[in-house]
Amino acid sequence: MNLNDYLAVSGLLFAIGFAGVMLRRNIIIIFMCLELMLNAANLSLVAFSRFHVSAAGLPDYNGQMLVFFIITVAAAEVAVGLAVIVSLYRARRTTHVEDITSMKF
Amino acid sequence: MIKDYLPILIQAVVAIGFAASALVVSIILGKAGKRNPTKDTAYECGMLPEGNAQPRFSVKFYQVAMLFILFDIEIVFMYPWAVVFREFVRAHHPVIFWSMLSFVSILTVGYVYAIKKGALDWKK
Amino acid sequence: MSSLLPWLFSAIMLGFACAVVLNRNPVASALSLVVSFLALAGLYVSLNAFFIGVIQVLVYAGAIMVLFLFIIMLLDLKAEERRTLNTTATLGGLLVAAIFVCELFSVLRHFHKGSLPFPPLAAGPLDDVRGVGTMLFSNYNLPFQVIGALILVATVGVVVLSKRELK
Amino acid sequence: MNDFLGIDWFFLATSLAKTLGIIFLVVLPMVSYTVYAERRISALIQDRLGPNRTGIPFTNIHMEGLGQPIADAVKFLLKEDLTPAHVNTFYFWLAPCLAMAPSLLTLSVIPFGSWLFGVPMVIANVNIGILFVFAIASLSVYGIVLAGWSSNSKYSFLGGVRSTSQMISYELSLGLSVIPLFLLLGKLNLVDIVDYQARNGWLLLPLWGEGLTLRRWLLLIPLLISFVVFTISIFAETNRLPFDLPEAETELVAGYHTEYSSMKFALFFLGEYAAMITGSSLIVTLFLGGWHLPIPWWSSGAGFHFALVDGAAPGIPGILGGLFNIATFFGKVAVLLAFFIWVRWTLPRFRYDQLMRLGWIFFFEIALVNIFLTAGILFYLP
Repeated sequence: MNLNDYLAVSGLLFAIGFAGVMLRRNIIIIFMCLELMLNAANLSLVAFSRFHVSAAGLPDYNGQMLVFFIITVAAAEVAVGLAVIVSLYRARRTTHVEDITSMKF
Repeated sequence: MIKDYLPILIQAVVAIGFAASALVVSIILGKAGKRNPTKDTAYECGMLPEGNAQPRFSVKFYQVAMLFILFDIEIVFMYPWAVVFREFVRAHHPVIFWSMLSFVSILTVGYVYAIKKGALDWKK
Repeated sequence: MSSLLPWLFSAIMLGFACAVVLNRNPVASALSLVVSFLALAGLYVSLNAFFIGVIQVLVYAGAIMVLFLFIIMLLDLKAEERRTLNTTATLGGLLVAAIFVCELFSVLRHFHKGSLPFPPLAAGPLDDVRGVGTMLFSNYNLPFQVIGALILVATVGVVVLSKRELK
Repeated sequence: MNDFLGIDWFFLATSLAKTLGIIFLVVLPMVSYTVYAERRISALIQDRLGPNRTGIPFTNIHMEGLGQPIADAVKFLLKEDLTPAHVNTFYFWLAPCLAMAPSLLTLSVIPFGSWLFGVPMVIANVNIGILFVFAIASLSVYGIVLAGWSSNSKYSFLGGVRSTSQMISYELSLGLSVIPLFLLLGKLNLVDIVDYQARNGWLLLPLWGEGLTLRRWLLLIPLLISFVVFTISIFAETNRLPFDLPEAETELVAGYHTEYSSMKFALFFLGEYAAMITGSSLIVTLFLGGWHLPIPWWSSGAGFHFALVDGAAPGIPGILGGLFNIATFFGKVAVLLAFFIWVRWTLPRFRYDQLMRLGWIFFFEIALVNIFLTAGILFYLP
């Protein structure tokens, strides 16, 4: 596979995640599709880090550093996001997005 | 190199194949007995099961899972640090020791907060 | 054979990503998300990013998805009963995604540098944990501390958000 | 050489042979005979006999019950495979495979010998050895969560959740306790770790080569602490006593595998013992010198050295040396398995809150302090 194929695959993954966020009504599934979109961005970053090879024959580690930071931030985001979802479920007894429309509980 | 990871793929296929084939062989060999209602109820030392099958488990369990993710990141940052530590020490860059010390002390503040707020004691 | 592996991994990844979106049962979609993360880790290995691939399995497939399964079991979500499928929203969503895909492929067709094969790397074992480590502690020291502060905030947030129930 | 090679048939054939050899000729017989050894040793401890009747069928030769594992295997295969009505069947059947596969997969990066017939005795010599082991170990949690959830019964659900949160808490101290090792060595590759220990003294026994320096003896204290924390966390990871609360008969009937019968239950059982073997081979590889045995040897090439039979010496040992290395590795693993079994039948069980407090507060703190102790020593004594 060359760089274009990796970018195409990561674009398709992003499209699937994006469609999932648009289509699904369950807040946890939306959160999972959000993770898919994040991983699609990671894949294209790693593909570019492999594409730019330095003179010494090493891949460009800046791309991999960014992916490393994205993974850690996404982990912290999932921890807090799911805590919010659980307290939302405790307050409104539903995870269906259409029932949670008013800002005031 | 990528060539070294091929055996891992082979081992994964063999491990999953072994587990699946063990189950298939046990289906073929084991005789399916006739089903009766008592066999189909959940096993609760002989008594009739009461209460719903999935009790609401306490908040502690998923709180532990969340704190696990956050401290798993701390471990993940420690591995590259451990690998390059002695190189940086030989190259007289003291930054590596103090930067990790400050990172871990920031996280220990969160850890102490979690303990003080009773997230990690299971006394009740 | 071994140059077909990246194609196999991407096919598995995209297939199970669709399974995440289309599955009725939340546990089934969580598990197909785990399989697509593992396939993505395989893709990273085929891109010589071994450390990132292992971290992907360790953090995503090993920690985050366990929390997802815990939350799904805690909230005890039955498989969604057949809610009325809101056709306009579904078509709208699919249309936007389709437009994005067409846009992507038209851009890639004009990106000729991308269709060349990858440039060769240095021979011999590539110790990319050392590469990431030296890069992390020479150029990225400040973001490293900022990530520490962010995780501190996340810890406090998690404890406060789930503590409210204990009262 | 950088991208995927064409088909390197010799490499594929040898790795397939090593994989099949390790899984079917070494680990599975070892698992079944560990079960047999556990029943005999526990009988010895409790002053009773244990299985010593099953020998060669239709004859009077009892062979001290050595046929017991084979009889158990046949029994597990022939038993009726009951899938109770109230379980969701797909995950009910998937859970045993998920519990079994990861413990077999982690064996691929552990070097069980130096060289044999010119082929390195490790299935996958990867640069991220130990991280790969922790990544796959964190996947084994899925088997237990799914078993508890899919059995749809109170006891197995609570057992599954409890066992999962115990395993993930001890994964933290498992990961943290090993870092002083890599601070010293600077490489994550398990094969390099064993070669280093072959030449410079085991980490817990720095008696030759570079091991005689003050720094290595000063580092013995943090390495001993990390050895103790690592071993106890391995106990907790494999749900062995004194950490087997999720399957405690008195409280949760049989924990997450209450509803399972015949082969599915056997897979959980084999998975636990395979995880025990993987855990003890990890301890042997990281701390006790892997396949190396310090027999003094004078060889013309390298003069007097303590590394009789090691792959790293100038001359790669012949077939005899290779086999000897493999035998020493599995001998050490067997000694550690006996230690596992001996601890199980002597120590009482932890209460759940003590268990979580030990994992989260004590081990986590000790491992962190231990890391900075080692870093300090290495910082001021380069």
